[in-house]
Amino acid sequence: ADPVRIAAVVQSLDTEFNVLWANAANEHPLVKDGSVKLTVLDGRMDALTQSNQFDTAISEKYDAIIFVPVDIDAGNDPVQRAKDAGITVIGSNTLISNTDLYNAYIASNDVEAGKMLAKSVFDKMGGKGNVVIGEGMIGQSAQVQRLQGIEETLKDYPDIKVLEQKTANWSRAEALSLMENWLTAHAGEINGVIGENDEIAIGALEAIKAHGLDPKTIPVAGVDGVTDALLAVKRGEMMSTLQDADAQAQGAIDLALVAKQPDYKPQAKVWDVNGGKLAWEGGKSQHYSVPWIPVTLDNVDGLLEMRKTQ
Amino acid sequence: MAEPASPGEGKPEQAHHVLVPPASVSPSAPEQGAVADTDLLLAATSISKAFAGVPALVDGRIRLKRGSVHALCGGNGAGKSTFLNILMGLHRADAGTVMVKGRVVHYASAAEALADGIAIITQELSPVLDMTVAENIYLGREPRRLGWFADKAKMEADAAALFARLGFDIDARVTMRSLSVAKIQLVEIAKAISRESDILIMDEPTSAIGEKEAATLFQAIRSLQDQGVGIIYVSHRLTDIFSIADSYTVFRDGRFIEAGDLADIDRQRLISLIVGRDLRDQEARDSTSTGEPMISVSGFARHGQFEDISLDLAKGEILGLYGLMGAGRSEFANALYGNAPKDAGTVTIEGRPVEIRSPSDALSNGIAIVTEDRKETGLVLTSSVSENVVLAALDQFSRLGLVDGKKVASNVDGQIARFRIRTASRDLPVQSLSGGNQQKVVLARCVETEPKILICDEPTRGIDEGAKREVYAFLSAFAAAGNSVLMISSEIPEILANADRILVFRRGRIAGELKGAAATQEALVHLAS
Amino acid sequence: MSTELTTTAGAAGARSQAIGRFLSRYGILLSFLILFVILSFAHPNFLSTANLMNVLRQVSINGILAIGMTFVILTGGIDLSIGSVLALTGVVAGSLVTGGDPYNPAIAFFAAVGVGALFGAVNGTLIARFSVPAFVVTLGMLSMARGATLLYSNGRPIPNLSPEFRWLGQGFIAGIPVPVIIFAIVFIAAWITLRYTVYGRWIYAVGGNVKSAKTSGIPTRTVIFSAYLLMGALAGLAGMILTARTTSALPQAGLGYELDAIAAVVIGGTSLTGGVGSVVYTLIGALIIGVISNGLDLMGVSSYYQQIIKGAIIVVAVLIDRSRNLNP
Amino acid sequence: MSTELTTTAGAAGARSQAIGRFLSRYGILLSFLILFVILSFAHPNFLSTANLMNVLRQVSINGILAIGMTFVILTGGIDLSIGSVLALTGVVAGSLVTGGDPYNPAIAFFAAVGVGALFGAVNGTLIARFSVPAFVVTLGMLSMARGATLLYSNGRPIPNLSPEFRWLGQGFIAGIPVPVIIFAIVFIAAWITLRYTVYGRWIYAVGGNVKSAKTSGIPTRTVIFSAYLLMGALAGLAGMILTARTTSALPQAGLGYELDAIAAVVIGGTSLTGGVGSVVYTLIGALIIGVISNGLDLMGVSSYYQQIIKGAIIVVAVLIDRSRNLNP
Ligand SMILES: Nc1ncnc2c1ncn2[C@@H]1O[C@H](COP(=O)(O)OP(=O)(O)OP(=O)(O)O)[C@@H](O)[C@H]1O
Ligand SMILES: Nc1ncnc2c1ncn2[C@@H]1O[C@H](COP(=O)(O)OP(=O)(O)OP(=O)(O)O)[C@@H](O)[C@H]1O
Ligand SMILES: [Mg+2]
Ligand SMILES: [Mg+2]
Repeated sequence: ADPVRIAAVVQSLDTEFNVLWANAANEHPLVKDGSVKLTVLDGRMDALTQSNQFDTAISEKYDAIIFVPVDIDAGNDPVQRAKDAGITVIGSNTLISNTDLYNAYIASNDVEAGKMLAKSVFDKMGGKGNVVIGEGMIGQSAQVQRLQGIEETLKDYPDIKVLEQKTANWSRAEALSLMENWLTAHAGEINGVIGENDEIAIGALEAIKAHGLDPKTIPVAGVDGVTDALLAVKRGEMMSTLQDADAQAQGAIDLALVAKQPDYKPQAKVWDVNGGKLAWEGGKSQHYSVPWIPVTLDNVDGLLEMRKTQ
Repeated sequence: MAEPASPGEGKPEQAHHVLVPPASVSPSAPEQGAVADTDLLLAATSISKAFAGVPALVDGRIRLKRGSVHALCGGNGAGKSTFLNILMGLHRADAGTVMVKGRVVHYASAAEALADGIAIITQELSPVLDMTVAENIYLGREPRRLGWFADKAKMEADAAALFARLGFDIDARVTMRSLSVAKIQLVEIAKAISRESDILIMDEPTSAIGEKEAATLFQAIRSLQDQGVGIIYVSHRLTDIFSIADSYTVFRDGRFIEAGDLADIDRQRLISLIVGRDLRDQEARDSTSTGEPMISVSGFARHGQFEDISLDLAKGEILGLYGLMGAGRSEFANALYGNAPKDAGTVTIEGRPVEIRSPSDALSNGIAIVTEDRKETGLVLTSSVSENVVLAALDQFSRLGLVDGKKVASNVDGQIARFRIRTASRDLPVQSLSGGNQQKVVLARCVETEPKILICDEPTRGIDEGAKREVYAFLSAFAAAGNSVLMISSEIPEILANADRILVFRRGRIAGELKGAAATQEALVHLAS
Repeated sequence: MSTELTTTAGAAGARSQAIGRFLSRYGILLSFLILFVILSFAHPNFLSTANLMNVLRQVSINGILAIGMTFVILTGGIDLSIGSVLALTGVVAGSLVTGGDPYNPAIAFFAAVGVGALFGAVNGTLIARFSVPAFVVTLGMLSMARGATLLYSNGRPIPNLSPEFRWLGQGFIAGIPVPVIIFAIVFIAAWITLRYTVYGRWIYAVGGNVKSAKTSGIPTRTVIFSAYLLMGALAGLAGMILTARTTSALPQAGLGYELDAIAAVVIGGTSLTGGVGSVVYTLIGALIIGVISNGLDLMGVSSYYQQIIKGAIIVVAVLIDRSRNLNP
Repeated sequence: MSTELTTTAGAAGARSQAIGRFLSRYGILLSFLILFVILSFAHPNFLSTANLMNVLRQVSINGILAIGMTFVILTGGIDLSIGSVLALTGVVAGSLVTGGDPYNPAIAFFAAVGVGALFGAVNGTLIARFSVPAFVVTLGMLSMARGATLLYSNGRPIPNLSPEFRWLGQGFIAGIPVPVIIFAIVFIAAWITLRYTVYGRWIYAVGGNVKSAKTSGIPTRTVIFSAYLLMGALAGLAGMILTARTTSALPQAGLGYELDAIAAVVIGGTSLTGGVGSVVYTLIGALIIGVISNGLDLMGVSSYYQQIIKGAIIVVAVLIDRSRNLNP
């Protein structure tokens, strides 16, 4: 039989997480053995580009589309179009506001990430003091939802004061300058740093070091578990939460395939049927939530090993 | 305002008896400022203008009558163009009053001047190169269809008719870019005339064209004159002035000096008014040619421009190239210099064959050129006078790639003095100099390269009588020192007076050679056409 | 004899000139056709109506921006602010059409175009009246308009836009996508304006030589101002379409769109110094850019190679066009 | 009476002229000083040595790029590819210094500058030799170099850079950050080159009027080529410093840096048409940009307002500078 054709419309292959996601997808056994033909389309962080790529994928009559939307609302309409064209659409990683349009979606809840992120920093600060927040690109679902999580957590920590809160556009270099300036503006007043992703957290971390401060005295945390973050955790300089790219990518492919052939047997390690933590439920359910993996000194070496192969 | 104008430089006592208070010269002077009579088209009094603090014009005046051709004379940098640009609303005067047809005006833009029936041919030709000739002529007043649309067909038809009437041989449908400087100037002339204005300002309209075209221009001017148009005519060719103008005004160093009727003044005195000192008639130079060959060119050709040009130039010789406009002299000169490609031809300098593919080849072989179009290929307008003067000779002014500022400064000052370049400072950008002074900068640049062979394409274009003498003197001294000059000129008197020998170009070929007594105006014109 | 020579020579000259003229006029079209043919062989569906409609729809937004940019660049200027202005007009229009009445398209249209024109007017005033370099003014505006967008939208997308409004981005008329129709109208209007109207002549004149334009009595400042005004209005139009296509108004929309628009103009052969060019070439430039992305996506070329190939094609396309200049 | 008028008017004229002359020479410096004074009042720590060092360190990368860009723009060109080239040189250099030997800084230096110069040479060749417009060539290169970067690094940061190497970005010499020292050296060298060397004169001449430059025997093509070569090399240098600062080589580094570099040059008053300008003004331009962000961050202005204010300041700064042109 000729291979199942799947198009993956991702946010941007300039960002490490998307790259890990794409690599993981290409590592899926059926993709490797050629029975699935996967095409990864780079959304260049532009909702319109993704919309265009959907049109292309639709006119190309792909069997299924896996979607990592740039924008939470702008994602709905392309999915609707694909659905109307009778194409299976599986969501992954980030969400669209109307998830009912998906045949199924597998993601890690960014609100939850925001909460874990904030909590880890606040607890390390002993529940009181001043934090600064480096934000992602304003308006993107990860930024919106992680911030929501952070704000909800803040309610439980009345003694935590937010000194500064500004976008670093997911960029390490921007976060670096931003943090340098904050450290001057609030010399000795900053007790904790929240980065909405690891890049921002690492930029802040470098600024702290460049300022001759001991990172261990100022808790810094980020999300995603990119390589530099894992290394920093290992050095005990920051905290991070790993977002399981393998699970989200390969899981999404499994869901796309099971939608075609109900008797399909999933391949991703994350499924309980393969000894993972996530319940497969025969591929019947519509929403799968991949658990976040807090990076700790115990698991960091293992993760770094794994990273080498990704 | 009847005070005697200041003598400026030159020996005062001699200057004083030369200068006559304007009132006694121009009969209508006493009424200046008062409500003017009906046939007084334009009256400007005590106009002044400074650029970035440097005065360009201190006291500019003019009184233009209906149906008169009024020559505005003055040396390079006297303030003529500045004055005219003010009349046209292209510059704003710092002070003074302009009265047009009895009404005091303060033009904020050329549009207002045009509306009042004033048109100008600016000294610096500035066409829209990528538009067609017709579009350029009707720029800003395009014939319209349905109110909005430009009527291209009518434009081209009208332009063609206009050229036919003026006797200019130009295709109205080609782009300006494809025209020679000369033709561009003709288009500017036609454009101004076609506006059918009451006041027509011509700032050196013949600087780029040959005698033949000048003649046609003069016919046009006369007929305009008969229609009662008042014309302000600026030129450094005094012959032209005496043949076309009826009254004159002289500026010097930005000041009004004198006005009057040309009938009451002779060439000698006009010159001394312009330059502020007496100039003896230039004595005819006797050939300094040594006979031993400097450069010989054979079989030069660039198809469509010129064909098998061969000539020998001896040491100490000044060889003139005469031809009608478009004869191909400039193209030949540029090809010889390596500035334009050639299809055939060989060069030997002092007996040894040389290959000149680029200007740097030419320079290293001791050839320098004063190009025809100083703005396009001569100067770096945005750079300073001193940078322009030494640009081609930087290697002489540098050690280990570092420019020796002192050496440059002293040399440049020398050149400024030698050619009487009028500029507030050697560090001013060249574009702030008057047209003639810009031309002098080009000459100075060539001298700095210490060439053996100097090609000058219209070298005295737009420079004043005084400076012309300096240039001629320089050229003959340069030749006398055993160097050679190839002098392209469309001014017959100039070429007759300065060339030892004259080659005449006709349609891209050498039509003949004239020297000594055989070289006369008639002979030149006959051979050229 | 002499005549012979001249004629033959003339002929030779004429021929090479003719080739030069052809290339100079159709060079970029040639490049486009070559590209088009290659792609249609490279992928079966490339020529399918569905896909060609996709391409046109995808091109329409950059196309509209590029047409405005052509006017600006013809006057010798540049506008870097269009990406941000587009986003701003998008959120403003979006915020007005979350309700559901049938007049929405009209409301959105006037809001978007109006806001765009307003910002264009500010650019135009600073550039034409206060002679601040266009690059600086519009770079500043790029930053200001983006800030205003985020402020206005609180940095959140505006969802739930009315279906009537979304029709502007997603609807069809006689099987042709609405954005394509709007694009076509803008293109034709611009083409007529530049080619046949007096205003068009003035745009070229101002860009070709502002001095002689002044001397000829053309209101140069007004002309320059008008170009930025028009650009702003068209950015608004594009913002409206984009919002209608993405079905929610995105504050971060239009990032870097200015470069694509300028690229379309320059690839078309309009010189950044002004005075030469045409919207026809701009259209071809925009099509080249659009076709490249579409074709490479169709063939599923990996995005890294895509960027390399895209860059190379752009350079080569123009290289073919410019090859007439090769001799010194 | 008329004389009165004259004199008064004349005086007024002269005065305004004088002011004009002053502004034309020191206008942008004035703007900078005003800004500087305001900020030092606005926030106590602004003038602290620590913060001034911050500013300089933050400016150094854009400053180095802007100096290269000054050369390019003086010749009448432009280079949009520097952001991508910077990223590429970063990952290449980074990939070579993951080990730990003391020669790392040297290796990285030669790798980064070499790769940068190589890409600059490609730009220069296409522009100078094949006369493809600089905008198109470098836009294409922007895309190609980015693709190459992502390809080379698989789109992922290269971690574990040696401490010796990171010293280039994070170290100090006599209390002055290494990047600032490198920047200072580059600046002085560029200043001397443009002001006192023959080559400098050539750059200005080529940008002012390429035909006249040619007539004067200047190897115009070589000069133009060299400007892009230099720009590439400096982009490499900046890439090396940035990588050393961010502690791992980031493939997505340098996005949009070209605009900041061009902005610094243009704010300084160098005209995009070439021939006029100076690295001193460029330095001021870069400082203005740097000081704005730093100051607004210090004052804790929110992202949204910060973008609006930043844009406004840039425009106003140049407006003050250009106010001499106000009269027609
Ligand atoms: N834009 C300018 N900036 C500075 N100085 C200027 C400017 N234009 C003219 N000048 C100065 O004003 C003086 C008069 O210039 P103008 O062009 O009026 O002389 P001119 O009489 O036309 O000379 P020419 O016969 O050579 O054309 C000159 O010294 C010139 O340097
Ligand atoms: N820049 C140009 N582009 C195209 N053709 C030109 C150009 N310059 C001159 N020509 C044409 O080349 C021929 C020679 O012109 P050229 O100016 O060299 O004549 P000339 O002998 O120098 O006369 P003059 O110098 O008085 O104009 C003419 O047909 C002219 O139209
Ligand atoms: Mg003059
Ligand atoms: Mg000539």
